[in-house]
Amino acid sequence: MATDTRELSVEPGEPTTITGGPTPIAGGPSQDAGRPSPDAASGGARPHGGPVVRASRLVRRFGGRTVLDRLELSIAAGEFVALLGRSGSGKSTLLRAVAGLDHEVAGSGELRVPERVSLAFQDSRLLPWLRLLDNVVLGLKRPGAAARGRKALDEVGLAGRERAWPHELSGGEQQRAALARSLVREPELLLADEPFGALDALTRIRMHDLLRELYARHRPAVLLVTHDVDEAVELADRVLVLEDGRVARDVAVDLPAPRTPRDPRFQEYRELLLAALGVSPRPALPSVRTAEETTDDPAQ
Amino acid sequence: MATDTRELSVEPGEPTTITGGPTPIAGGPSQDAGRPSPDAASGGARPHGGPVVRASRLVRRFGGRTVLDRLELSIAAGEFVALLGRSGSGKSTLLRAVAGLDHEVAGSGELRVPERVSLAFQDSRLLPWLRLLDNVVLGLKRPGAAARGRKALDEVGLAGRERAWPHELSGGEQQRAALARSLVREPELLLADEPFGALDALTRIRMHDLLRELYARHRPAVLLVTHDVDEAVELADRVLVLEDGRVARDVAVDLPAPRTPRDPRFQEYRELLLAALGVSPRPALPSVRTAEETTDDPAQ
Amino acid sequence: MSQAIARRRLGPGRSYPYGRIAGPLLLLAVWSAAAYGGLLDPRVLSSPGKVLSTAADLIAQGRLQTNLLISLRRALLGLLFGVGAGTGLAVAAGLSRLGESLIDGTMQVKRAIPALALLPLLILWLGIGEEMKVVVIALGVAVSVYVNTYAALTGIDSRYVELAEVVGLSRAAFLRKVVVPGALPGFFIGLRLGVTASWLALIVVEQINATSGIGYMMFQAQQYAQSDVIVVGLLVYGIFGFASDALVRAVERRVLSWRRTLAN
Amino acid sequence: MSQAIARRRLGPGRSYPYGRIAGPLLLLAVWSAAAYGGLLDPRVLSSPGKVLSTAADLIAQGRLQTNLLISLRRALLGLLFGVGAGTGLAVAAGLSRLGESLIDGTMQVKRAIPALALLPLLILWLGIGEEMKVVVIALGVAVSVYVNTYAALTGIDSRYVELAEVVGLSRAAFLRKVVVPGALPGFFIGLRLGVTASWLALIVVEQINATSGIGYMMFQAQQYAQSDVIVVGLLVYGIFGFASDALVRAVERRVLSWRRTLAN
Amino acid sequence: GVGAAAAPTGALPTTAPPPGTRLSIAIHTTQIQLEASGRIHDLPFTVSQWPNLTAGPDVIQGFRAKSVDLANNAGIPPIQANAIGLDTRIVAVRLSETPLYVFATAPGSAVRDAADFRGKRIAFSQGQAQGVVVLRALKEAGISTEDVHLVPLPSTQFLTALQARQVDVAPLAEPTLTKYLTQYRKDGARGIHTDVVDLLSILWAPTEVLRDEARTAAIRSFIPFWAQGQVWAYENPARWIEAYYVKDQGVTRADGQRIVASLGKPCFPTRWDTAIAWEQQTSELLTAGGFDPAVKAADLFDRRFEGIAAASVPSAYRK
Ligand SMILES: Nc1ncnc2c1ncn2[C@@H]1O[C@H](COP(=O)(O)OP(=O)(O)OP(=O)(O)O)[C@@H](O)[C@H]1O
Ligand SMILES: Nc1ncnc2c1ncn2[C@@H]1O[C@H](COP(=O)(O)OP(=O)(O)OP(=O)(O)O)[C@@H](O)[C@H]1O
Ligand SMILES: [Mg+2]
Ligand SMILES: [Mg+2]
Repeated sequence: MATDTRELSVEPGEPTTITGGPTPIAGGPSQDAGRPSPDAASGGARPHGGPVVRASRLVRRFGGRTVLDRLELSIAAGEFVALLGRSGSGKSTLLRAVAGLDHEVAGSGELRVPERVSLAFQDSRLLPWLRLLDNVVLGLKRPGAAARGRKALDEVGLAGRERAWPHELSGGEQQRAALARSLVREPELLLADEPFGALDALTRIRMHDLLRELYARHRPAVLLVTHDVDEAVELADRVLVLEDGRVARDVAVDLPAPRTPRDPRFQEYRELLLAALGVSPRPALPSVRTAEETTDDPAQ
Repeated sequence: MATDTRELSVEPGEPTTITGGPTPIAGGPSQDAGRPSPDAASGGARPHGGPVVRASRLVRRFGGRTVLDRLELSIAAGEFVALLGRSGSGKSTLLRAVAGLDHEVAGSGELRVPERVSLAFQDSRLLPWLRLLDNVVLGLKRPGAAARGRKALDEVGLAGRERAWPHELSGGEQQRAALARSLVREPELLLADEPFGALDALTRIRMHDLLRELYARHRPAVLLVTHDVDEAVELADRVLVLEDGRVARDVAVDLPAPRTPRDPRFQEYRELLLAALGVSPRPALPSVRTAEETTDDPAQ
Repeated sequence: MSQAIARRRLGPGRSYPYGRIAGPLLLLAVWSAAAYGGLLDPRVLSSPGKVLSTAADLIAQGRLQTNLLISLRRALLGLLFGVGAGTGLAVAAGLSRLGESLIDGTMQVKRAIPALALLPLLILWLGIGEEMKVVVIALGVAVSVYVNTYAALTGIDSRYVELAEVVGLSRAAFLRKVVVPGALPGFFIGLRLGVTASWLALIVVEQINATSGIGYMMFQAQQYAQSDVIVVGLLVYGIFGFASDALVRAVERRVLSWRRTLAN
Repeated sequence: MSQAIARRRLGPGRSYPYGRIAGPLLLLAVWSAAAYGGLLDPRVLSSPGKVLSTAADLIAQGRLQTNLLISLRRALLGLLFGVGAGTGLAVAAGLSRLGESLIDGTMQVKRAIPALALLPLLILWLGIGEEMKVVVIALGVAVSVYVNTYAALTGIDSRYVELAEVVGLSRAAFLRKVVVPGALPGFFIGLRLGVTASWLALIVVEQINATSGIGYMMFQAQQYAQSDVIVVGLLVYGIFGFASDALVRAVERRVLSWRRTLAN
Repeated sequence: GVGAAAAPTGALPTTAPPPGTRLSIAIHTTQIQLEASGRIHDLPFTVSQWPNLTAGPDVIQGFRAKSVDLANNAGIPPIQANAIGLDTRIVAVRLSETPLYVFATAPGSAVRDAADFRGKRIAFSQGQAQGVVVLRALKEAGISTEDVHLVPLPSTQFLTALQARQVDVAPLAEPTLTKYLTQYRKDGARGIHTDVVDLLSILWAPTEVLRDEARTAAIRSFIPFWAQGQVWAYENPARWIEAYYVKDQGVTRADGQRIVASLGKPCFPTRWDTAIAWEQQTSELLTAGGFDPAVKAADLFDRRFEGIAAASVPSAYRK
């Protein structure tokens, strides 16, 4: 597998394996970074190789604010990682850095990413002057691109809209088009920034299935940003929680397929992650007061 | 209360009260359109007057496709209505029509809306050339606008970012800024198009609380588009499901405050609505196959 | 049967069919009224009737057509080279910092230099034949196209550039799929200015060693105090200006049909 | 200690400090090399030394400064009125269909008409004094500003217009908050073209009843084929063009700091 | 100025130019005259092109660009060329003794004769023949340039400036003069005739061309065609007006007749002394006005060509 190794710094530092948050969670699911976990979707063994993404000591500042603060990240080949975090915690910033789009990000150590990276942006970012199909196949060179684009559009439920302009699509349709664009190029590393945020429940389920299917077929490494904890637990091998510019939680999800929220262990993961996000899922939904009193310490 | 009455058509037709979907749901919560329901947030009685929004036979076509098909809608003063529907079902189209932005929408009968309408767009739509605070107070005339804008920014968790440019905000921050812009003008009718879609769980809860608080204070009529059924059941007096260009389901949510998902009746509403959206919530999460086999008939 | 409902519009609303012609027609009407109402001294500006009859004479003699055709050829050639050069330079300057530093400042200097002052140099290098004429026209066109295209190009939203990087576009594909369509709105403004510039340059170049052309015709008319012919020339310029602009706009509307703007 | 990491960039990357001056400097270098290397016939184009000494003479005689100051005043006045008129017309045409139909076509016709041909009419109406000069300059400026501003204005994303309608902006606030800032990028292009246009118009207007001004100086030099003086004039124009453009750009960069584009 | 040292020397070739000799001649009228009289094919050399350049500065540019070998202008351009160091020589001279320019007055102006010019606004295009005419008229009327307002204008704007009453007096030639007077006589415009003439019409070439034997021979052989062409035009005014003014220039027949009438009879001097003196005077006028450095007029002429034009025409056109 072709990889780009980019030297980040004059200060040499060897890549380190990331460890979890400061305090291990007592009684929760095992924290298990980097270790291969069984395939959630197909149940088959995953061909986890060496890390396909390896970043160490990533730092990104905007003005005075440090958004990524010596962040460590490593994703194995074929691993499905979900990334959670508060709004504004730096998830998109991290994705842009990993995709190599951030020309100002700095760090020490190295950043290794594969060559074929796909990024589904948080905003769908369709080129307004290209029709839908052209947007989806943008940059695809091989013959049959159009046919594959058509198929991808069909898969995301946009068959027949090939010639629509982006502005003629609803929010969710645009999001699905952007997803189709990411998937159609069969990346080695798929970065997806809340790709299902604007979708209704049914469409979301279909998109999950689509992603799972594609994942089963090509085994890309995936880094999926989501705000939906259920989604994270359902899809990912490993869930990271970003906080204060670092990976504050690194939770390996060890559940058999098919994963269902009715599984009590699913709920356990769910609660662990919600707690990590500052939400105490029970009792019920907290009011403003209680929400503010909730600290970020899951041990509370 | 000042209202705009707009004649839609040369073919006179008096506004009609909307009735629910074609088949009343047996055993489900009562379908109860237009009838005042007790206040979910404060438990106080709501000052429901005559309908503040009344639209009948709204029709909107794009090219050959009919997106709104003789749609009937009526919202009472101070009523909180949630709008569900598949991606592409026409929710945003309806909101734009109600807000009077769609200069091509046609219908017979009339469209009555109050004068002070706020619309939080699905895309956050901040003016890129205005700093955050200026975006929030855009169009506010009264003195003290800046102070109120600052307060609103504080409430949505963006205190200290007043002078940021929109492009310097994360997706969720932009969404919250747009929400602040909608709320700060204390509308009589608040239209909000997935205002919480890009927010993490905790921030979302805070925004729910904020909305509830504002709602309790000013009693606007609210039409909230969401993909989150829990959110709909938790916040709304009435939930509409848009399908095939019409209001296919009109479900009055009759639950006491504070509403909690642990309430079995909450779950009942939830399942009813998920079914209306084509998702059978149990058993577990359906695969593509089962999702496709699910019909839209909730009686199934 | 159905009617639009709308909030108070801030945009300009639906455009009138053939709306743009109203202004020029009004001007014509004012001119006619002033001329026939006796408000306009015919020695200062001839009446429309007089100008039309002069135009008819010129057409009958074949002068107008011949001159127009010859000028059109020069203008089109100049336009062609000018648009090509302007666009090429804009792309080169917009996409590389080296190009920018070599080209952009030079173009700013160039465009500040009056054609009249450059003429002697161009004559020295290119002589007084057709090449010189076409080059002078092309230079004027290139500047208009360059400035607008370069600005549009450098003004392309950086998010689209990111997208292009992420989907791994080659430089050529980046040009084709992102830069060119993204800069088209600006290019069209440049083109519209360029078309007029090509036509205006005729007045200058057709004073030099020309025996035909609309610019020559106007120049001669000035020499011989044929004010009617001058006004005919102005009319031709006006009509051409309006028509060519309408043409470019029509193309623009088709090509930029993806835009959702205040105007449509 | 830290270093940028990046995917292959498609954008032009970081700009060179003072990058734009490179092109003009290179031109100067080539000119010097050619002149002193004997490749350039001094009768065709004087050497930089000769031109500089001519410039020094002109400055010693006080001619250059006086002429420049007088021209600058005219150009600035014309620029002021032209920018005002161009912007006002663009707003009127962009925001109402009535304005559009009356103004836009007329402006297209106007801009196709050569200034030289309009001159007689303006002289009849305004005489040959300073008013006429300022008006001629202003007309040229107005056209540049109008075309770009109008295009930018009508090109404002309709989603922002919707937003303005939804938050209930008054027409004045709509102008102030949406239209003006949204059209500013286009306005700045127009302004940059307008600044140059004001300077170029001097060549035309300072032929009429002027005994001073840089345009007069150039015209005189041309009448007498004084190529040294012409080249000095060209240098002045070039320097002015570059400097004024750099100035407008600097203002533009500050005012448009919210933009995230290919260029920055 | 350029000294006589640089002047081409040696006897003028008397033989026909060698085959293949080419000249670029910027004399549109001669081209039409030769075409109309059918003599165009008798030229013993090839005319590579007939550039249509008339204005002095344009011709000077053409010379410098080596696009033009021979041109026909009034007396001023050679002085201007000399002032900027472009070495040229006059090779033939025609005298026009009828005044070409008449001083038209603005409508309602009180000016009745040249003596009234004092204190008035006079249109003045300094680099052009019209400019010298003004200077000469003032000189003859004994008025200093200080005592009038010389309004700098290109001659193309004279008419407009009169109409707009922005000047009191401007020198106009035909057909503009008649047009103006016809239209504005009733408003009190009038023409003031003086005996100031624009005496010289000269044939001139860059010295560099005259250093070339073949082209010098060609120029020599061309001079008679030039002179005879004008004689032909004078003798066949109807054909001339038709061919040139009507067909080529797009002027009405009436205008053409007026122009031709104002031009008078061509006259080619056998001796150039008057011409040189005139040129010297012109130069001094320009210098006195502060417009041009002084030149030694004799250096502007290549006297080897003296009398060639005169010898080629009937004695009625000789002086
Ligand atoms: N260009 C910028 N200039 C200044 N601050 C920025 C810029 N881009 C991002 N930020 C700030 O960096 C922080 C992280 O942004 P980022 O977009 O990575 O958040 P996020 O985790 O993706 O949030 P969300 O879930 O809301 O999308 C935010 O607080 C944001 O305001
Ligand atoms: N300008 C347009 N031209 C053509 N079709 C359009 C246009 N705008 C919307 N549509 C279509 O109308 C349908 C309804 O769009 P709308 O935006 O109302 O959907 P929505 O319910 O808001 O969906 P989502 O949940 O994805 O935002 C979609 O299928 C969309 O493609
Ligand atoms: Mg984000
Ligand atoms: Mg929508």
